[in-house]
Amino acid sequence: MDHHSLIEIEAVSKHYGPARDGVLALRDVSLRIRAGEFLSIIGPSGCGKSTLLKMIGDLLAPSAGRIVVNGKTPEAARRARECGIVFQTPTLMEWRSVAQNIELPLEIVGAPRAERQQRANALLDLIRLREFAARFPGELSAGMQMQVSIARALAFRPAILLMDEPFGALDEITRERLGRELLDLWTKTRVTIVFITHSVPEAVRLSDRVAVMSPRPGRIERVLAIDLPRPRSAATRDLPRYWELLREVRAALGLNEPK
Amino acid sequence: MDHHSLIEIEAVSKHYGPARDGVLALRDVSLRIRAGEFLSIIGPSGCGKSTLLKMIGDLLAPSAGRIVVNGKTPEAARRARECGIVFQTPTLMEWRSVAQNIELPLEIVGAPRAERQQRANALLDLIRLREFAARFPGELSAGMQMQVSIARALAFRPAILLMDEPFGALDEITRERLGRELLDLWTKTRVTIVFITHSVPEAVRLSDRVAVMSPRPGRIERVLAIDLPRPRSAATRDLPRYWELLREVRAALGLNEPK
Amino acid sequence: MRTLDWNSEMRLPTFVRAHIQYILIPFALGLFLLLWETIIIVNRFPAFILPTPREVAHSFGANWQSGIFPRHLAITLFEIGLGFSIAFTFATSVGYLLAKSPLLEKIVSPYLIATQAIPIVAIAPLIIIWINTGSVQNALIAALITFFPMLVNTIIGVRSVREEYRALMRSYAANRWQVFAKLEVPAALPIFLGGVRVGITLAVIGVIVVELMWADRGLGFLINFAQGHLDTPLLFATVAALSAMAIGLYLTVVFIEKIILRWRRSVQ
Amino acid sequence: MRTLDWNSEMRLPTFVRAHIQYILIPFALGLFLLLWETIIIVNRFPAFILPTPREVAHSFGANWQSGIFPRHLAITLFEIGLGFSIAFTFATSVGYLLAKSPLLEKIVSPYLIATQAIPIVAIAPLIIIWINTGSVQNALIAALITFFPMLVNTIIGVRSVREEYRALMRSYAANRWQVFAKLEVPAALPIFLGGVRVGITLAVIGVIVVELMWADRGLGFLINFAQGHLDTPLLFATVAALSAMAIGLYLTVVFIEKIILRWRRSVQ
Amino acid sequence: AGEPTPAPLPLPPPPPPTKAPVATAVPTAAPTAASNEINVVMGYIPNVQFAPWYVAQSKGYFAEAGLRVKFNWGFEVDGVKLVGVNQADFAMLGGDQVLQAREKNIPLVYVANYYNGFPIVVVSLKEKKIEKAQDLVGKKIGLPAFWGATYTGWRALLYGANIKESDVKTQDVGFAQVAALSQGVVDAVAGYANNEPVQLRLQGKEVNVMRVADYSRLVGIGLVTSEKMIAEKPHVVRGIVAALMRGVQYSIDNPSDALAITIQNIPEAGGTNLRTTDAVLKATIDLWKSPHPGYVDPAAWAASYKFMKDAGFIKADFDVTKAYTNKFVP
Ligand SMILES: Nc1ncnc2c1ncn2[C@@H]1O[C@H](COP(=O)(O)OP(=O)(O)OP(=O)(O)O)[C@@H](O)[C@H]1O
Ligand SMILES: Nc1ncnc2c1ncn2[C@@H]1O[C@H](COP(=O)(O)OP(=O)(O)OP(=O)(O)O)[C@@H](O)[C@H]1O
Ligand SMILES: [Mg+2]
Ligand SMILES: [Mg+2]
Repeated sequence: MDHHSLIEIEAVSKHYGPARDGVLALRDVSLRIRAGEFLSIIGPSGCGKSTLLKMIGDLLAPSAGRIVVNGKTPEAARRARECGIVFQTPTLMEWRSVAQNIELPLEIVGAPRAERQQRANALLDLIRLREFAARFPGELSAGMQMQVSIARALAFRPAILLMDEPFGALDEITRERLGRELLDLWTKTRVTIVFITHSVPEAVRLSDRVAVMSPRPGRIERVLAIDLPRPRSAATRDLPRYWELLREVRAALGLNEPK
Repeated sequence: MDHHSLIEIEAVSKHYGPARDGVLALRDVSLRIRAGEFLSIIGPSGCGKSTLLKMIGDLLAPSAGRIVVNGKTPEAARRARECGIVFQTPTLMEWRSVAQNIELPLEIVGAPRAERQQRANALLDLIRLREFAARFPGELSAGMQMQVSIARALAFRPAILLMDEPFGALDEITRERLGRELLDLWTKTRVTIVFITHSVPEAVRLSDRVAVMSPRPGRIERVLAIDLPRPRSAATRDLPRYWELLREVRAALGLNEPK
Repeated sequence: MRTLDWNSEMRLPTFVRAHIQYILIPFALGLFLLLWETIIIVNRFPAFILPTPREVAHSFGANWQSGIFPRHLAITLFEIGLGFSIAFTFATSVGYLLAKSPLLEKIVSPYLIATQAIPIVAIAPLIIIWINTGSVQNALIAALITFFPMLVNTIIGVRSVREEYRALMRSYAANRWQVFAKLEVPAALPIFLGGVRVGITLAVIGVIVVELMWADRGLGFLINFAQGHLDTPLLFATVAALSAMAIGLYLTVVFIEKIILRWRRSVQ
Repeated sequence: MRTLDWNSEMRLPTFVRAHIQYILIPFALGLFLLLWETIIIVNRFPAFILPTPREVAHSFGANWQSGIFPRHLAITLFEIGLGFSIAFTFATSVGYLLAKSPLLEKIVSPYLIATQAIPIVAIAPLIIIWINTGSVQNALIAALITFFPMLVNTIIGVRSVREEYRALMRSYAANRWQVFAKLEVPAALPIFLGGVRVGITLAVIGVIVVELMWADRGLGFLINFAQGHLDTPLLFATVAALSAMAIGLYLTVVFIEKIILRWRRSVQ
Repeated sequence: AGEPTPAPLPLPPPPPPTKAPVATAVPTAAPTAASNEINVVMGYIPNVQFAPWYVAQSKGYFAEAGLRVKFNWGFEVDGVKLVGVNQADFAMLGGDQVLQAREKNIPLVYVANYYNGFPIVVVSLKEKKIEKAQDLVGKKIGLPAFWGATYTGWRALLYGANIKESDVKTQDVGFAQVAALSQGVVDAVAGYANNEPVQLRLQGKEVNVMRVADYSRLVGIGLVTSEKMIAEKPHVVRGIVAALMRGVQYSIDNPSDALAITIQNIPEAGGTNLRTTDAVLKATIDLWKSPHPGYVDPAAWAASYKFMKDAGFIKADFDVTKAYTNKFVP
């Protein structure tokens, strides 16, 4: 066994609902994610990406197969608070202000009030929504809500970040800025990131490896190593290898043209 | 006055909440949308795109300014069922099956059952989710839900389609396929489409014009005519003009590099 | 999401867990009867204070066979059914109006609440003079107490309908009836049915209270009569019948709820 | 979204619309009093059947000044407060447990429903023998009827918490208390408070019913006394006081609701 | 349902008019529709103590007088009000109720006596040795309410025996008098002569019974109507009083027949309750027995009035003689 793999997914299947009538979402998926790795998952809608992420985070149990997170069962890992999750929908508590939503995980960890506020402010600055600190989620646009939910996941400095299409609802500028911030954070803290996205360039730009999934019932079709030099910057896009990888990922996805 | 403009937005502002404490979402926005036009709106998160769309659809009232839809007030236009709306979130009724959700607008229009079912099946084929017809929205992935909500908006053949980031949650293949289907539909029926997106290539590929908005409080920064030949196809991307326009839109958005 | 329920009662095999109620419910019933017997033995209560379950069962059997029980039961059931129907109709229609118009709610609700606070005993002569007595009247008065929880839950249910759904219906220019039938009813149902659970239970006690007051028929009368004759076994048999009725009606509502809210299960 | 409310009562200027209740509520009250007087005039009811509002007000004034009213009112208020508190505590704690465990609900709910169907009159002897009579006991018995709507709405409220929120809390490995305090309480509040509205109203009538039965103090006693002495104006004054109390308590709940659920307004 | 075989057992009896939740009769029928139907508010639930009514009904005594009588069950006080506004024609009420009504200008008139003497008693277990009124001092007495006939009777007892209210502890025990007494919650309870003592005896308890009638001349329960009725339809009053008195006499003379007729009307009173019904009937017969059935001595009315006044039940002065008449008594 690879001693560096932090997350091990072995022959995992997931079947929703009753045996006869349900949906087979994932079939026999195996994947190892190394400690400190930035792994992107990309695949068609409904192929089981979110399902896989939830199973790593112990929010769903596999129907078959085994998942190990940092040497523990997903449940033990969850209880040890190894994973921070960004859900595909913002999932903000509508009765809490924006700042309070960001503070929520810190409250649960038991961080002192001063630290919570300071951290929330720092994160609000990061997503440039400081002036919305006291507003309720219902007063934000969809993209703003998603950013708050990203900030919330960052609040609590987990060892593993599971991010389900975090930038899907964002415009390109914000998307790139937050991507840079994420890389920055990753470089500094060597957090392990599992990142679901529909954007091939984004996957290539950010990741160490890209896992490409097949349509439902999902399987891992290919895992591509992104051997672009770090740190990545705007200049990365000038490398021919970048374009090559883009094309490779697109090909793996079954997309015809390079762009 | 331009006699061909179907939707006229004149000096519209929108202020949410109390005068003192609220949010100014839109300031002094003017825009004319011609009959049969495919207009994309692009702009940073929180700039008021959804707000503008809702005002056209008479789901919100402007704080100042005037909107005319097909010669009527937005309210009259709504009552005449001129607009079909795809909301930014799927907004499927969780107690209705997928097929029933698609049939909802037809039920309200009073279409006979047979027609409803036939239309729902056709649309389910379009989004390739026929096998999910009898399932409930909670059993779909986020992207699948969004596709159902697009199908629902198409069910009832309105004169104007207001689409708020309909493809945001979709993978590239589905996105392109549905984009092609949409253009197809548009070509055949000459429906007027107002299309919000965060994807510059998508906006350029699909539209007659692209309206670029500034950050909140939103204004229309520039309106670019996309003078690419129709019908558009994969080959459109080979035209230098396509890349030029891409660059122009990106510049208008304040994005530095062309790719 | 099955595994989300980390309060799932026990770590038992699925089969046992799925059927455990069939063991535990009779067990709880047995425990209850045992407790009852124990109380009698410890306190040395004579039958006219607290009869044994066996005495109660015997009285029930005897009065059932003599036809006394079925007759009164039928009357009370009829009154409950009628009272509940009246209350249901009123609660849903008025509740809907009030949910839609906060102004109307402000104006009307004090009067509705007042009806809840007036003991019927206090206005009995007026009731008798105006509407007379009889089964229909009993039902009407029972409806007075029955409607309120349904009214409140109708209001809360209708107000809980998500704004996005309303926007959707509005974009279709759905008329009021369509908004009501296709959106508000299904969306408000889970909350509304909670009101029905309470309402159906209050209908039982409401009818009994009225029957206790002036009826010469029905289980309320029978309670009164048994009390007057210190026939405590009959009293308890009647109370047991009442309880069984209330439980039965409640479970019926829960059952209907299960059917109507099927979609909820499939989501989780 | 203000304009979404296309049932907004009238197309009046905003100022008038915002303050129209201050015109309409006294108007409705006036109408009510007028109706009352008319009924008396038309039916020629003597005061011992239905006194005029003026006679009632006079009786109220006289008994207030003599100190009779304040004394009984204070006792009843105390009993209502105590009864409601007991019911609240029980309903929230047991309701929460039952919400979390459908199995427990299946086992326990028949017994809880049975308590709702038993007329207190029927078990009065047991109550007197076991727990005696007195303010605390009255409150306890009133709590029996008060708790049920709160219990049901607690269950429905807790069960209505969206699964995504639970997943979120679970991902933080939040403990039970945190899930309860930070998620379930705020999420269930809108529904739960509906139960409180009904509960507080039932607490009033519950206490009165018990006081009518055997108390020598409180507004229930006063009703009984007035009835025994054919003092119908006093009877109606007491009923009016009761109604006012119920309305006041209800509006207090609504007010608290408004404060707690502030976030709802800001969204719409 | 109920076969009328009078069992020759020692029997348990049922109770008479008390207060709230149990209660009295109430009339139905709009006065117009009921022009030839006579509504009587019975003041309690259906019970063997109304045997004379059932007898008069089934033996056709009412019909002979050209009357159709409808019994209404509900609250006693409501009977006062309903007859007071002519919504009901007659009610069964105690003399105390009539006096209280007259004070409020409710024009009721007591036209025939039904229970000779006030039917309230104070019952205690024999071992408590409470035999005369003075023995009550310092004891705790359970009352069903602090108003109504039982309370009035209780006060009349204290008044007649010259005992201060404050010398005796009282507790409102609602309808649970028998239970409260037998379980020792109180030392004695006030109740109806044909109810609580009968039931306690049926439960095998030995009891002492202290009759209010021995200490006071309060007027017992009787038939009451309105002044309007007397003025407009005296023949109806006369007819109903006569028929009722025949019923009373028949019940006294043929108790087993009366029992059978009652059970025909109230099947519940038979079956498991037959013993009780029979014992109550026997105790009630004692209350019916009178040297001059239906008649009340004006002196008793004067004494009642004086007591009610002294005890504070009534405050205003009025003419007692208007509260009753013996002219319809056969
Ligand atoms: N209900 C509301 N109450 C108060 N403020 C609101 C409300 N809805 C939107 N806003 C504010 O209006 C502004 C514009 O919101 P809108 O949803 O139109 O943005 P958008 O352009 O659609 O953004 P996105 O791309 O993130 O969807 C935002 O700043 C938001 O905070
Ligand atoms: N709660 C559920 N009950 C039943 N089936 C479900 C449920 N959740 C997901 N599924 C099914 O499982 C499959 C995978 O869903 P999942 O949400 O993991 O897809 P995804 O890859 O995240 O898609 P998307 O890109 O659209 O978010 C889908 O076919 C869906 O229909
Ligand atoms: Mg997903
Ligand atoms: Mg938007």
